[in-house]
Amino acid sequence: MKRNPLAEIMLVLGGLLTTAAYFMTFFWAPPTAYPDGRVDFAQKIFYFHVPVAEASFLVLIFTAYYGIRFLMTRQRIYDTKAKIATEVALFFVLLTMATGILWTKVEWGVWWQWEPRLTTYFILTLAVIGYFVLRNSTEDEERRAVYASAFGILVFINAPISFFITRWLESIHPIVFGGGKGSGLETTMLVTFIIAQVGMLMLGYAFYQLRLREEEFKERVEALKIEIGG
Amino acid sequence: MAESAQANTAVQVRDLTRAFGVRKALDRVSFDLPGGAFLSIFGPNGAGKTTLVRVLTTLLNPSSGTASVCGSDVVTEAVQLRHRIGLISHNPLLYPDLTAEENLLFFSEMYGLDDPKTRVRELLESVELDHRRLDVVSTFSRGMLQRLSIARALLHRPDVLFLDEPYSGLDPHAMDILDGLIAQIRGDHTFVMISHDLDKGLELCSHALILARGKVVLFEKREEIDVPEFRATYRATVGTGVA
Amino acid sequence: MNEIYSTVIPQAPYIIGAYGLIWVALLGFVGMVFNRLRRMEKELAVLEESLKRREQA
Amino acid sequence: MKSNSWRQFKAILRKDIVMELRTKEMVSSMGLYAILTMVVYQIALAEAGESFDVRLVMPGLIWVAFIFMSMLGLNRSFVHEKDQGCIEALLLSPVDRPVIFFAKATGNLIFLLIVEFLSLPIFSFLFMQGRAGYGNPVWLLAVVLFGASVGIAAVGTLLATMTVNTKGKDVMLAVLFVPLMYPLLRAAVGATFAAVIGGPGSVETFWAFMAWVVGYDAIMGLVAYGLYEFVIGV
Repeated sequence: MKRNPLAEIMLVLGGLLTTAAYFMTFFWAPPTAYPDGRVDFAQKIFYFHVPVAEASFLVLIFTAYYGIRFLMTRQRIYDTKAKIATEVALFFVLLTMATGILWTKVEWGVWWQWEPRLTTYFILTLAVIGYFVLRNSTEDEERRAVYASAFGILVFINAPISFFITRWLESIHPIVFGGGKGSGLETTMLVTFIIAQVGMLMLGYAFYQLRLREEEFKERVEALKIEIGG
Repeated sequence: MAESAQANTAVQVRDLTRAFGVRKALDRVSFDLPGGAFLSIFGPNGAGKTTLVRVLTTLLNPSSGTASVCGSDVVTEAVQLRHRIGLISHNPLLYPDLTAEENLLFFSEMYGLDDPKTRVRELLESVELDHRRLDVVSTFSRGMLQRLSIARALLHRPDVLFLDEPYSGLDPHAMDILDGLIAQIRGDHTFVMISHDLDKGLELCSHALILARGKVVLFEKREEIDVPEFRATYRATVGTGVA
Repeated sequence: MNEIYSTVIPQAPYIIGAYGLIWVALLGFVGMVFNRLRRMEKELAVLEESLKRREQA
Repeated sequence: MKSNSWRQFKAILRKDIVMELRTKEMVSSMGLYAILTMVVYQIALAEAGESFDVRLVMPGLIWVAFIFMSMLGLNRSFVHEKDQGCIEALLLSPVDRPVIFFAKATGNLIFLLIVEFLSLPIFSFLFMQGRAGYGNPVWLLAVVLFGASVGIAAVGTLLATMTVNTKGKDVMLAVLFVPLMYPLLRAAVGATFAAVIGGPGSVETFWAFMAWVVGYDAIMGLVAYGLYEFVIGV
């Protein structure tokens, strides 16, 4: 079994960076304020919520990419990779949802608001869950792989359409909480954010590699079982 | 058509492998079947019989190796190949809500036949279903369905006929009819049959193939087969179980 | 000062909740995968051993 | 070769229509379902009172009915292909896989439109009598119905081909279908709303929403067409 030390390095590095970002968030990055001068403490969620959200979108690219690769080559490894990518995406998507809901509660006073990002994200969450429900209810291995690949590609294409239509809808029905944010970030804030983002991507990569190793193990066990006695 | 079926090789299989991940449904299968032959494929459940037939009928692509039927490659010349093969399965593969005639006409259109009406009438007569041609297929008995499905398989005058356990679920009478029909068309077709029934398979075949765990255990001409020994080999494969 | 920071105390539980959640989830994921990897390694060892014994036999 | 594909397309479509005329399976179950939904809507709106303007929720209500109804029909459309293994016979014949996609999708589209155009007047008859009428010409509604149904049929045909081979077909189709349908439904409801309520600028809004519908149809239809060959082959 080829050991991939990069996964461990990334795991440690990602852990360090996100921890660093965690401290920087509270002790280094300056607090932002509401227009009336009160401190906007909830803004701190931003440093982790956004990196997780962006990581989830990035990982979904791999779902679609490996889905296409699988359909072209019919090599099971690509389906496995697509599946793992979607798993990691689901993990990030759920975290994004959870942190997003907490932020919404603080800033808008409600747990949920049918706002473009939230709406799109909700649909995306359902679609990603649907991906796994589809996998579980298809028995034949190859069929499962083909269906999952096709659905993964559809989800990947559908997500931006959902996003843009909700955005576009908002622009014709303006909502009270229009972004209203200060343009651009201060350098310290930006640095904190970037560190958190890079760390999160490294963690995402490490998760992906670790899961992949597990799947490779599983395949070897399966192969051995066949060899030993069918 | 008949001449080309008699020509040298009807089915050529070279190192055919069909794998998904570590599981190999077919493992380097190779054999040549001359035109006009009748091949019976035996093997336990999960030995790869169905996969083999599905690859040869272009429904599945091989992972590696090549296969050709009537000189057409299963991957690159799939469309030509499909014109020259027919399939008779234990499933009738007919639309139950269409009449016998509508079913055959539909498949004639799919094959782009020139004069579908005459061809369909002619076939219905030959399987003795002419009088029921306006009846919906769901009213047919098992034997009638099987006859109609033979007519369907012969519509486009294929050279090679694939039979996927055609005898399963047939009553003795329907079996006799099927025997008769096969005997009738035997001369100008090549047959590839999946069979669970050793006696039936050996009775019909000119060549026999035993598959186990995706591999060819034995491929022999009927004349060269020593039946008791063959039986023993077959029995041994059943124990090996599923690949 | 009090005025300015009046938002911090009521908002804090949510912020802490969010960060706590992320950390627990990340750790949970890593722990789970490592745990399964270890179990898989054991299973693999058992199989390889029995294969070796078979070959010797 | 091309004319052959056209012949095959017509044959599959004709077969589906003949079978539907004979069994009336899809249209009758979908139609019945639509009518039952309206009964449920009556219950849902029972306490809303006479002053409540049904037009505000009507676009949403009809699309809720249509989306669930279409899932019912899409499921049916593949069950009989699968039942006796007919799809295998179809795949054995020298037919290009996209032809099957187009023929099945067209058939589904036709059945959907029939039920939609039958149930919409019934909906108006039951809920809109004696109320303010439509704000815009009714043919705009026909445009949305057609536009959105194209997308439903295209994506639905692909998904139904998959889910017919899964455990729990019907539920599975809903799980996959609704998230993918979101943008289309949202635009369809918006367009329907603009058509029903009317008022200044509503026609522009209507066409803006229709642009979304058409865009979705084009993109997702193309992807569904591209993926179909893979999905039907296994």
